[in-house]
Amino acid sequence: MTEMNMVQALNSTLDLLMSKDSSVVLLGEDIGKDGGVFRVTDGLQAKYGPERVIDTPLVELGIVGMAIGMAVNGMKPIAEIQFQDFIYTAMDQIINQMAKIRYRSGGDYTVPMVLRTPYGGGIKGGLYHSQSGETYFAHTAGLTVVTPSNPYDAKGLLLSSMQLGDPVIFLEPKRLYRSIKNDVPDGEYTVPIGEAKKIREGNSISIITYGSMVPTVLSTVEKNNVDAEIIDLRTLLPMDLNAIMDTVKKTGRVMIVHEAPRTLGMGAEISAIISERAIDSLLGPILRVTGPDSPFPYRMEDYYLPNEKRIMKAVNKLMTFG
Amino acid sequence: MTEMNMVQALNSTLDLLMSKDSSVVLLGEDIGKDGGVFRVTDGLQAKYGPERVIDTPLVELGIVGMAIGMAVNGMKPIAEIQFQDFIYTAMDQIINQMAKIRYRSGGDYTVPMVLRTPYGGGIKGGLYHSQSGETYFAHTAGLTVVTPSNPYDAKGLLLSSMQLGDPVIFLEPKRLYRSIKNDVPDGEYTVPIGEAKKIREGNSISIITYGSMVPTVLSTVEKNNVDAEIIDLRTLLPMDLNAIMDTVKKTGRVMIVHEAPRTLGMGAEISAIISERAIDSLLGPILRVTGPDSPFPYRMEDYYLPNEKRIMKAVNKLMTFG
Amino acid sequence: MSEESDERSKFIKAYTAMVLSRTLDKKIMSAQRQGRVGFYTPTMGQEALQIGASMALESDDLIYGYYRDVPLMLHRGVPMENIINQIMGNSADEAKGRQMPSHYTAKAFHFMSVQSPVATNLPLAAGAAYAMVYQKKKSVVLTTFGDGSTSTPDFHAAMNLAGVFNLPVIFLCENNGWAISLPVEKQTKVEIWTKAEAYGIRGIRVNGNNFVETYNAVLEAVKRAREGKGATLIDAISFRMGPHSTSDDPTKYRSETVEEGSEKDPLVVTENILKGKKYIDDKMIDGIKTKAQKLVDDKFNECEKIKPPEPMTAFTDVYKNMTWMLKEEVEDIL
Amino acid sequence: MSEESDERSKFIKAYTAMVLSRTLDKKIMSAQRQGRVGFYTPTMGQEALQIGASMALESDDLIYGYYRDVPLMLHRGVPMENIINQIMGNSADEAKGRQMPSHYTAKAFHFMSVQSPVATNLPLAAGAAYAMVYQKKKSVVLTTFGDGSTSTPDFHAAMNLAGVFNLPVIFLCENNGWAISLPVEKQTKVEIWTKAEAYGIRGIRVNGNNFVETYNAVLEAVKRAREGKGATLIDAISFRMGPHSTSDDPTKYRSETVEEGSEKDPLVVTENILKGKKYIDDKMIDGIKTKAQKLVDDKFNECEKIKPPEPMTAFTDVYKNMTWMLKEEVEDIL
Ligand SMILES: Cc1ncc(C[n+]2csc(CCOP(=O)(O)OP(=O)(O)O)c2C)c(N)n1
Ligand SMILES: Cc1ncc(C[n+]2csc(CCOP(=O)(O)OP(=O)(O)O)c2C)c(N)n1
Ligand SMILES: [Mg+2]
Ligand SMILES: [Mg+2]
Repeated sequence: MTEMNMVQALNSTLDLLMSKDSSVVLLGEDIGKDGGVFRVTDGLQAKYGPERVIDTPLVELGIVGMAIGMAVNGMKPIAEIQFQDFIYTAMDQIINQMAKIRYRSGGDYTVPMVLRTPYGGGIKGGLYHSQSGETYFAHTAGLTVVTPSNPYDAKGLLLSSMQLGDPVIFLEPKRLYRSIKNDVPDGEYTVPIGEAKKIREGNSISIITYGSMVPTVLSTVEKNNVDAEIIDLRTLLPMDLNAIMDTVKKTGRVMIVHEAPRTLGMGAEISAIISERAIDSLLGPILRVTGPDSPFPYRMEDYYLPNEKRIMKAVNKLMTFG
Repeated sequence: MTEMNMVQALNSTLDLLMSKDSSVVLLGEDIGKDGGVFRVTDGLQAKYGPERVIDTPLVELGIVGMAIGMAVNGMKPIAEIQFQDFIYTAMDQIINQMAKIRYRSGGDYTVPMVLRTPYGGGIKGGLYHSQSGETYFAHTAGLTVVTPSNPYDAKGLLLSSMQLGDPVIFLEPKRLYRSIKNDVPDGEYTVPIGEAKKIREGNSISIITYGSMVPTVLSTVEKNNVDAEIIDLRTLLPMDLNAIMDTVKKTGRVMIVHEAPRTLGMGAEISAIISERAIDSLLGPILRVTGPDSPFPYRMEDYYLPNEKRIMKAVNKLMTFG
Repeated sequence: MSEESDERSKFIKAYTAMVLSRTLDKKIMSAQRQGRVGFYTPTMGQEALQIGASMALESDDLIYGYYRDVPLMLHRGVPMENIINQIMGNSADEAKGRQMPSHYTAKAFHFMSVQSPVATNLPLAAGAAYAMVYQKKKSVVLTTFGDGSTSTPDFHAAMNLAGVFNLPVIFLCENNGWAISLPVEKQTKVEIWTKAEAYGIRGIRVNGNNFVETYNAVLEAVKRAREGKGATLIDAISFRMGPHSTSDDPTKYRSETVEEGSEKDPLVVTENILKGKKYIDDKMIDGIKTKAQKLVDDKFNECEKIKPPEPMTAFTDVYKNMTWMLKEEVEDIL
Repeated sequence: MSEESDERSKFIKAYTAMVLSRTLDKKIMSAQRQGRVGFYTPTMGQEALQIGASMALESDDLIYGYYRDVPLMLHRGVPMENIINQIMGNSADEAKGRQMPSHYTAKAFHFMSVQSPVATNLPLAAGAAYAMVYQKKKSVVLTTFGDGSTSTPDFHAAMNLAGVFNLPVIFLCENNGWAISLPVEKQTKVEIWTKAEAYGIRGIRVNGNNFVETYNAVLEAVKRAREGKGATLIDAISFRMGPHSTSDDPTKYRSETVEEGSEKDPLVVTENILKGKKYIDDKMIDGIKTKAQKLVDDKFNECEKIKPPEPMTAFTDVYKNMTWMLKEEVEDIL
């Protein structure tokens, strides 16, 4: 057990993976000497050499495409996209290659790889260093999408992702990189893909959230003494249906919190899943507290991100419904 | 008034637009001499010359990027992506440029352009000539997304799109290109962006759909004598909130039909909109009949597309709920 | 075996594959017109360059090919059934009837499954080549694409990566002069082989209608790649004798074509080479063609009888383990 | 005015803009360390090439620049407030405080708003150039980007389009030798100017630390573009004197740097050129620097007092007309 932040947890997990299996390689921009712009790969090139911690030219589709070619041929690449905002130049490789190779080859070829990328706001990054694009991935069959909300889960999810045998989009909430510390076991363990975590028991209301918004939701609920159950999804594709259904049936009041834009954000799917199969259990509307349907602003970013005030407004609306 | 199919309607509308305004140009792959692989631009290069009907090299991001540069500088480009499946190589230009220029320039620069592309299955196109990727666009603030279900709307929506002053993703259901004929007025008219159309009155159940699935839904309902109200959304971003609310409040039973995969398909957002604000009006669950969460198969495509059987199963489930 | 008889048997094998491929090509084209096949991208005109390339490869070299690579596959030994079953999308298809015709997979022959978005196989080829070097394997990677594909982002990415990482890849541009309706002169202002220089890799042009010339060029490229001397871009000039695909109407945009059987037809070029070397005579040619026709007809008929895939196969292999959503959806569908 | 005095005033204007830019650069860097500015990408080292380029342009030529183009903007006449307000993201910022620092917009000066994804301005520049030709305007388009940006899909697309359509674009590669931590030698195997050949456009290399050399090269490129002779790629070799950005720690990856005031510093190079021509002496230099410092300090203090944007401005200009969803969301937020 060592107390560490998410950057440290990821860094030590990469180290662990590389030390155990020589087919694990890392590739991305500035991940070598520089150690990555967020230092997640710090020290690894010095330890494992430039053939295993590969500084690539500035071409995201090349990073993804090369990683796919490696994965198909017996390696286990972990590729990094410097900011999720820049992943769209590789979108065709992700949607049309990475996600479809197992299917289109009749199962002959598989793509066991992890594509890591920091996402989300809160670091004064403006339009192009703050995006939460999880919908683009979670809508894409063939991908698996995970996002940890703390160092422990970051390590466990990364270890699970590497065992999955299919491509994983690993979304790292950059705002939480250094703001939370956990006790993280030194050896191997897994946080199973597809399993949400109930991070708080409650009876009156269910708040479903994930990634960057987890601490905000938790502190809001505790500060305001809300009798809320909080579900941290952890995996966005496929979501944990049972966890969602259980909490909905228990409380009958549901809200979803994420910072991605509302329209077709994860909240839409969660809401639809619920009203498809548990409409009877509902005591009120299904509410969403999300980022607005606009690009992400620089100076006014505090207005963009869901916060205590907005979460409590929705809690109160739900609790007084009817 | 002339009776025409959707290809003819689009072709004649492009002709009309070009004849009236010399700042309108077309660009894309094989749109010139060849007239487009679906013949939507047939004859236009012969009429307006290669400077206005521009055959581009094989590079979707170049097509989109060039069109943006034109639009910012006083032209009104209409760009074609040969199949929607190939648009992802231009995704960064669409998400990070096209959709964000007005916002990021403080309103200084605008992008009045239309990006046309055929989408959807039913033509035996397999994985890469059948995709319905509307979610990727409808989740992107800054874009406007439309899809006609018949020749009349195709013309009216295209004329409206060109007047909007903002970038429009114009999704053409290729399966309906030649299968439906309408009387189409010869002159100008508009189908307003953001307005759905109630294409059938009904009292017992509301079916919300759009684009390629409209004829399937309509014929299923008529054949089976379902007392269903059918809403053709026509605009996917922004959706017509009033049309949705009105029909939900009227019938209390809602289902959504589209061929895109279910998870985070348009149905998710429609469902969430409803359970956010009209949960009281619901007499049953909100059901989705959609394409499955898998790539699009070739030989078995009939199993992929929503059909009468699946629609009726949902209708019956809804009608007997409770 | 003497060197000459070695060459003779190689060349006859090449010619035989070429005839087989041409025969199959025409068979599928006519079957498509009869409604027995849904779609097809013919390969007529590109046989010599592909077979020349295939001759230069070892069986464990990797191929990241594209939708016109039937001659290459046949020469490499991929059973004709593999190709026909793919085109039929039947239950014997290696990819389970999921892909549109012309999107082949042949894992036993290290032939990666073909995608539609052009040139997006190239970055994968770079990654595969990296893997070969990393794993200390001697295999090289051949990747194929058309002239139009050189305009794509993926071409640029892969070429630069191959240069920077000095990868054992052979970029074989099957330059048939057209990208559907766009002639190569409008695709780019320069000759394609010259683009190699922009990435610090070797570029050469060959007459793709001459299988010997292509063979020698690819052999040299393979040798260099295996010796750690990096990638080569080969611009193999040929032509598209047929339409782009069965959906295409080339009369809309193209006036000249190369007639089958004319002096420019790569099959005729090949016959002349083999005749010149006295490896073959008209009688043998007839024999090879007759045999090919019978083989193609028989195989085609056999494959046509194979039943379609089970509906369920439309939904497997999305992941190793089917998601709960898909399970639910499939239950609703079937 | 005599030709010499014409040149003299041009050169002094260039030098003055250079000093102003350097002074502002250092001011912002130190303000950032004091927490008064959130982020910044310094331009130190790239002043001469940018100002040389700006000198060659007419006021109605278009610029599709990138995040380091402060010297160019200042020389072109963009008021310093525009730049400082952008960096502050205050209510006077032309882009309403929406963008991260270093993402400028100056419409009156035909300076397109800067995006972050590198090189994605290049295809827009091609489209803008097409529009100029189509509208029979004489304007040309200058687009700028770094050496790292040549690896991107967008570079490839734009260069090829410029070649195929013979567009009046000048591609100015501000080759500072680094893409964050990646040296240009690892970015690509060749010299960047040679990449032009792959697209059939003209490519040249210049010493970007010499503003006269860059000016002449860009002038020639502009002339050719205006005459319909097509695009040019200019590889302007300079260096990044500072870190990549205020978030970057170059000691992690880089040993040598160019010290300010050394013979290689483009400001010193420029002083020597002007001194050689007797256009300027040490006293004038002092005067220019003192004036610049005062101007920068004053402007910075002024701009710092400007209040932040109204919260509402975070949500306008997404569309011409706000969507109902956003209206609802904004109501909830504010
Ligand atoms: C990214 C992408 N855009 C468009 C298409 C549609 N398309 C299919 S083949 C083709 C032309 C390809 O030309 P070329 O690369 O020369 O290969 P050829 O077909 O001539 O062998 C086009 C435009 C595609 N498959 N992929
Ligand atoms: C598409 C994309 N990928 C990654 C980044 C992150 N990033 C910002 S600047 C930069 C290096 C750019 O280097 P270069 O083009 O040489 O310009 P310079 O900063 O040296 O002026 C990188 C990788 C980005 N902005 N855009
Ligand atoms: Mg071709
Ligand atoms: Mg640089």
